[in-house]
Amino acid sequence: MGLVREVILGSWSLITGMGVTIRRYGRRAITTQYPRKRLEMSPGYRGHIELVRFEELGSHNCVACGTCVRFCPTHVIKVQGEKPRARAPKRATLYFIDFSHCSLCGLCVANCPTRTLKFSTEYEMAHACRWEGVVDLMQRLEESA
Amino acid sequence: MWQTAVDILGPDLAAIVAGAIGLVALVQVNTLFLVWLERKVSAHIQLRLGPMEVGPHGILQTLVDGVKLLGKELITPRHVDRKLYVLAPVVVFTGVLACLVVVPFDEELQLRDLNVGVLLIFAFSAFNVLAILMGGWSANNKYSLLGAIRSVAQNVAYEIPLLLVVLNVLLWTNSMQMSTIVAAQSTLWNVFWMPVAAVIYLICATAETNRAPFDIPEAESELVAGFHTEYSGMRFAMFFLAEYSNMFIVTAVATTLFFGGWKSPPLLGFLPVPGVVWFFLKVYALIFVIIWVRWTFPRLRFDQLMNFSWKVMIPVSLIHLIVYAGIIKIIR
Amino acid sequence: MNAAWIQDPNLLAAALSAGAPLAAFALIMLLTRPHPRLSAGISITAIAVSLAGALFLLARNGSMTAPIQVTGRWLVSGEIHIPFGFLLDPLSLLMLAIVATISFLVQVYSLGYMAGDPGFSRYYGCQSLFAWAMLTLSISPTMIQLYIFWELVGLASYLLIGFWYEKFSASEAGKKAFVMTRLGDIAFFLGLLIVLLQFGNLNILDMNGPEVAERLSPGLITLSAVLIFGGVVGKSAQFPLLTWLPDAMEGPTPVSALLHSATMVAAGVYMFARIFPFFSLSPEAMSLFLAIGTITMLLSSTMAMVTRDIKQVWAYSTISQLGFMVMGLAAGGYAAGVFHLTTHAGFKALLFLCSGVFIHHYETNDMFVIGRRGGRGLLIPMICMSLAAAALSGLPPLSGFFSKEAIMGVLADHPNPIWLAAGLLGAFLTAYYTFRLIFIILRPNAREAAHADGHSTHAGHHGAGLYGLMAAPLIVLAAVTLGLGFFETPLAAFLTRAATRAAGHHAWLLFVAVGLALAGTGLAWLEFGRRGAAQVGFVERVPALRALFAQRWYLDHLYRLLLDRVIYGLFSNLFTRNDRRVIDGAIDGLCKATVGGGRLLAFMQSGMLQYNLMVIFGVLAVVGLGFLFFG
Amino acid sequence: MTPLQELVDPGLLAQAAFAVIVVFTFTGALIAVLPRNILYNVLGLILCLTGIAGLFLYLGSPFIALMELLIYVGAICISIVFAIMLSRPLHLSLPKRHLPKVLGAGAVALAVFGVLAIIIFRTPWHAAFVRGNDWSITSIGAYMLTRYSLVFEVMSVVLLVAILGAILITSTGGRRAP
Amino acid sequence: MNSLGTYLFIAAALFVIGVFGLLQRRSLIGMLIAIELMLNGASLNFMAFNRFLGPDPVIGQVYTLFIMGFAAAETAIALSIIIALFRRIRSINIEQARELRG
Amino acid sequence: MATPLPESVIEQTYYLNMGPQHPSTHGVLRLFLKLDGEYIIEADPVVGYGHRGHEKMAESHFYEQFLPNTSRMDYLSGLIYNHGYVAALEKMAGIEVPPRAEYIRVICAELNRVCSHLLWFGTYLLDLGGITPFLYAFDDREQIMDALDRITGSRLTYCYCRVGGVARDVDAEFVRAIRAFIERLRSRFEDYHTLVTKNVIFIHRTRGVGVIDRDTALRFGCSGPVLRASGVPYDIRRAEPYSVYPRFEFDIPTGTAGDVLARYTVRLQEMEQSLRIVEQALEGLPEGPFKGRAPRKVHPPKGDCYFAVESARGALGYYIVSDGTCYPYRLKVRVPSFGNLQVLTEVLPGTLVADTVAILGSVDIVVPEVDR
Repeated sequence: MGLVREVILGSWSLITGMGVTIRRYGRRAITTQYPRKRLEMSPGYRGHIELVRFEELGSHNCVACGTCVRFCPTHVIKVQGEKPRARAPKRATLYFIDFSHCSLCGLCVANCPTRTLKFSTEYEMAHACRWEGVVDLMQRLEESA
Repeated sequence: MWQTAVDILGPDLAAIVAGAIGLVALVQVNTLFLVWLERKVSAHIQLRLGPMEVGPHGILQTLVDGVKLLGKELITPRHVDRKLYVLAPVVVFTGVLACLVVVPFDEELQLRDLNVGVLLIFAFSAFNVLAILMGGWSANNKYSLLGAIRSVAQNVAYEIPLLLVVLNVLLWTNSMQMSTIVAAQSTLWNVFWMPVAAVIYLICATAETNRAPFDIPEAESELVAGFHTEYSGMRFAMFFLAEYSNMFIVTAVATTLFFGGWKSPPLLGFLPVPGVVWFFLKVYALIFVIIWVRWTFPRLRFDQLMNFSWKVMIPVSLIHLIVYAGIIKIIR
Repeated sequence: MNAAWIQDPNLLAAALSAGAPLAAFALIMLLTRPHPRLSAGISITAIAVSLAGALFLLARNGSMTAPIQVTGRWLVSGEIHIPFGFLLDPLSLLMLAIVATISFLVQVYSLGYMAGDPGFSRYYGCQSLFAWAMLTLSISPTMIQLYIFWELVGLASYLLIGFWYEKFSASEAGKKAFVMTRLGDIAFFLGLLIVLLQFGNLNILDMNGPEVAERLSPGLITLSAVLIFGGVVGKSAQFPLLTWLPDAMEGPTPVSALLHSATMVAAGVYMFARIFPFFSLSPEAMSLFLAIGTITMLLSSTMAMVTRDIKQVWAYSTISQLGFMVMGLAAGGYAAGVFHLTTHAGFKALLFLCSGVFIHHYETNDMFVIGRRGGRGLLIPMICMSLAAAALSGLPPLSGFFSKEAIMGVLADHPNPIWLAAGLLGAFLTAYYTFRLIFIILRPNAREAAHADGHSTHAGHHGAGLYGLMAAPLIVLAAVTLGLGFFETPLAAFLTRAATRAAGHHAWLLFVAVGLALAGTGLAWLEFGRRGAAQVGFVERVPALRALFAQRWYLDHLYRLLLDRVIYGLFSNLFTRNDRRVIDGAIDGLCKATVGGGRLLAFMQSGMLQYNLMVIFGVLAVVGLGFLFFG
Repeated sequence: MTPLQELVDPGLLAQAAFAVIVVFTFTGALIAVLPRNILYNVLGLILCLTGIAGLFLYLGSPFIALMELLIYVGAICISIVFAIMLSRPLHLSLPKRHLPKVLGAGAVALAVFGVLAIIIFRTPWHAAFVRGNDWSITSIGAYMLTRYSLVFEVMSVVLLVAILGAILITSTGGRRAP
Repeated sequence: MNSLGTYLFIAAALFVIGVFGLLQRRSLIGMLIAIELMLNGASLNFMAFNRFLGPDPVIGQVYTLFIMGFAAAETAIALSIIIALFRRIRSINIEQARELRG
Repeated sequence: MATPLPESVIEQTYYLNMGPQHPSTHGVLRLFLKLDGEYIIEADPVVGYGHRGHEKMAESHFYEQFLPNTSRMDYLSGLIYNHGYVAALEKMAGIEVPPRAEYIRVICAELNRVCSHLLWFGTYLLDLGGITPFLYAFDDREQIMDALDRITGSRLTYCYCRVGGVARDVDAEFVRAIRAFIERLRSRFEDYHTLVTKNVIFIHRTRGVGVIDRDTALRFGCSGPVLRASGVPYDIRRAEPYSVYPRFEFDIPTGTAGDVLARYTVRLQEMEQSLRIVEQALEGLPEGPFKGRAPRKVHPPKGDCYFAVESARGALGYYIVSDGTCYPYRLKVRVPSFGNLQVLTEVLPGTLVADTVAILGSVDIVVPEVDR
């Protein structure tokens, strides 16, 4: 008796389960056909870091203080700066980041004294070679101009 | 009068050769289509799109995959039993081809209409089991062996209820000839007459073809890939072909035995549609159900699978057989 | 298959009453094993259906003139057609009714007795199997069908006797019953084969018909009758295969009641009655049967005089009553034998069921203990048991009296007076041991009662409900015991279809028999019932006799001996003798020859199967060649 | 109809197929007996049985041929393979050959074959005077249920007993797992 | 091809190969396989006689079916005996199974 | 004459390496199984294939720099790991956290828990052979990920918490998205129950399988859903309340059977409870700063500190020893999966290979967390 009841109840549960799946059958797909359609990244998205262009300066405001270099847990940032003139504040001339090691913690952005670092929304960073992950922020800044 | 081999081989040699070529082609094309169907159906059930790139809606995707498999290196692991390892994918194919010989696609479209057609299909299904055993054993891999053993136990267990329910149909139509069985269903399909048998048949057929939720022999979460873990390239593709062809065969048999074969559905007889279309429509509808089931349920455990066969399917099909035999006896 | 049979109420009732227990058995075993109450319900419903069918048939065909036989084809092998079906004649109808009644009562009774047993469902399943086998046996139209169900009865009884299979003695007893009855069955089967081969037909009606004597020579009839009677010997526990029955007491008491009254053992006598005309064709065989019945009766009566086990007493009494029935039948008293079978079924079931209440209550089989613990306090069983005991002893006006008198009458008609004497002695002994038991329970020895442990308050803990369940069948059976005796004449008329029982009434016999029974009772009272009686029987005062009786005349030892000496000893004997001679140092050469022979044998028996096979095939080839060229 | 048909005589083709089948049968039989690896033996047996099924086809009974496949290949051989695989040591321990034994067996087998061959040659075979013509499965079924019903039932019982016996013999009494 | 003798020879050869295997193999399963070969030789004989000589073409087929049935029973029992024996003597070598030897 | 086989061959047991690369070991875990047929006689989990030395790494980084590591130990509930770590630091250095920050942390942690359980639900069904629920669960999970992506900027390995607050404030859009998600998920549970929980195959696969009784669970130091499924209502959020959890009403679901089904049920109910918490937190989300006053580098006083939070897998504890500098002297992480994994040696013997997968999946191991 118990067995018969179990078989009937079990079959019913299977049929309802199949009902659930077949109801999904006609619905719109939730996946995106990626290369055909592209995604819009959210404003908070963390790509690699990027230098902020300040309108008033017309350029970045990195003073090559090295805070970001010190705070970086994985030591991926290289900054070099020089004084354009004597007694003038130092300005960064080279800013590299090895994105292949970056853990996107955001400590550099959070601790930047001049707030000249931000996250990019770049998300297509596939490389064939690990050195291609090295991003030259200065160059990107110039290109974006 | 006794049939000689000449009768069976037939005088129309050319027709045989053409038929054989046709069957091989059918197996290939059918598998390509079924794989595509499976991927598409599963994708839609899972709110995805599935293959979309090669051809319209990815219909050529499996063809491309096949070409890739053809081009792959045939890896033979070091400690395998080479002879059996190489032979297994061939053996798995013989059964498939033999079974297709008697499938009636249309009134005239049948390679051989043996008077023991149903028997032939079940006789040759043994080769499938055999190939799985050979493949699993020769690979010298514990997962493969476990998969093979499971597969055999499962096939043996589910063949019994399968045969028992098929006996119902044979009793009812009084023949083992596929065409006669179809002809007997011109007014009423057998499925209306014995729905329980049809359901049991489909369940057992799913188990026989190692499909989910009975895909114990190749349960990927337990046994990696079961008996064909060590196979790659075209050899793997042969197993793959055989699996999908087996699916086609069991559904084709189901169509013939229960769903009226190439006959049009009741009330739709006026449509000028050739029988072969109806046949394939029915087969693919059944396959759709099997695919749908696969993508809905979790897998059974091995002992539960066996229990289900021995404690539920076999008694039920036995009782069914006895009851129907009684009914048939009374009716006649 | 035509549907006509459905419309015949006779056949429908027969099919229902025989088939219902089978359906119950299947249902219980397949589906309802986890639900004991449901199983019991199914089983009892089924047997109630059988009972209703049997009574209906009895009522409908009470005045039948010709037997009704319906058969279907079952097996056809060459020339031999083996049908199955129903044969309804007075004897089978009576048997059907008896079996259904007793089974029904026992099953109701078991509701109480077996309550709470872990194997409750299994028990009822086996009961149903048993009922089915026995009912179908009763209405078998052919000896083959009878034989098949005969064996099924054996199987079911094996299952039931060994029901408590965890108990070693129970499973042993089951095996013993099975094996010993099988010995008889071999003979039975051989006998059937002889008839089948010579006569070509095993239909009961044909076997009882006149052609048998025409087609079979008298010697062959005697041989086959004796062989077939082997089955009776086994099944009905006749001498020399009688020791299994007391051991079979290991089963639950309701089972014993069922086995002893209406079914298993009665099957033997029933079979005797079934082809009584066939047996009657051979006077030699009949006298042999008479002797066997007599020996059985006396032997088992003596055994019953010394045992302390309440159930064993009834077991021995069953054997002796069966012997009595066989005597009656063998002396030509067809109606008397069957009548005794009927009445015996009633009062023996009653006896067992009553003892069952005691055993269930006091959880012991020892009559002395039961007496000491206040067995007489259980009023209904005590009264019923006394009644049944009186019936067993043949005291008027109970049913046993009438049936015994009928058999005595038949014996008295026999030319040889020794059988009558033996019968009377048996009646005396029966009364003696029966009342020995009654008195032991009724009047516990004061001296021994002093030792009574405080278990007398033990009673009543099983609850009144169960007791009521068990008591109800007792009362029904008691009524039967009281009343059945007065139906002797109509029953005999029904059985023999004519008032053939005209032969002399021996009035003196009535008084002698009753007197002897009373004497036995009196002796029992003297030794057991009297105030201050020592409760030691006269037999027990003679140690040798006591041992002889208690050891069942050393029958079991005899079997053991036979087994050891004849079967095991057959091969080893030769070597044993050789050894003795070697020890004597008399014949050295023989010793060497023996050792050498042994070596040779050992070489042959190397276990190297393939070399043996090689030799076989080689010899085959050589012989084949020989035939080809020289043959 | 077709040029191909004119090229090949169907009778010849059937004969060629017969030869192939016989070769298959004997190859299978030899593989079943000669190699030491038991699994190969079983597979050889399967090959041989398939060949025999083909011979049955030539003998006019497709039904028996398919039953041969169904029962022998599908049940018997698979169960043997299964037994070999399940209990590992059955194929791990391969007893070495024993030359005298092989020679003795060969001699005996040859002798038996010689005798059989001579018998086959020397016996004049006479066909039955009246020969039936009914090859249908229906009549096989009818015979099984009438004339040979007893054998049929006995066989059923034997099968049942064999299954029960096999279970009894091999059961280790309870579950193996701790 | 279409003569009784051919089939009888094939059957005899199969039988003899079976005999050879039965006598020569030391492994029990090997012997079982050889026995199957012998049985098949026998059933081939039945079928051949049935085809060429027998009065009723059904009887031989029925017999062949019976042989198959009994072969199935035999295999089941034989395999279980082999496994039981293996548990006992720790080997499938038939020559180890001889406790009778003095 | 062939000699009898040695005992090792006769014994029908054999060894099977499940993993380190196997479809259902969820990472590089290796199970060393001794099998008899398909029955497991002994099971020995071998860990360490993914060892990266997080704890040692901490000693060479200053406190803040260790933040990204935390979410990489348990990549499925990284926010809870973040939370635990900064809470430990705050406790040690005595830093105040504004209430809005605490609320945001709790919201994120609970969403992360739901996210983790959803992933577990999907992959667990995958282990049992059901593929479709996996995709459905991922569909739901995607909503959480999108919402979290909006405020944290990452989808898996978050680094969102900061000492004294969080890295970024939440906006109205986030609140709206989460509210919508809660509604959506609640309606989706219906389907999950129909598709999975009530499915007869699923029930047969899980009921009575892999029973961890109460004593065993306690003895092996299990925590989280594994412990609660064995009938111990122990949850850090209630037992040692932290953050703003005491302000919320929620139940601690427990099971009694201790089997796989109980663990499944507990996790599903936990998701519903988490949704309740998030709902309440969104109701009471206070205005104010999302980051309090905190030094740029934390200098905890000399001493040590242990702080535990309830991760999706159980009790997660940080033990920090400080020598007064801005580098930890020693950092020890007590991870829940390790304790949960050990039970396998006790539970697996006697089950089938198929059950191994079911049991292993049911304790929800994250192997990098075990290996660290």
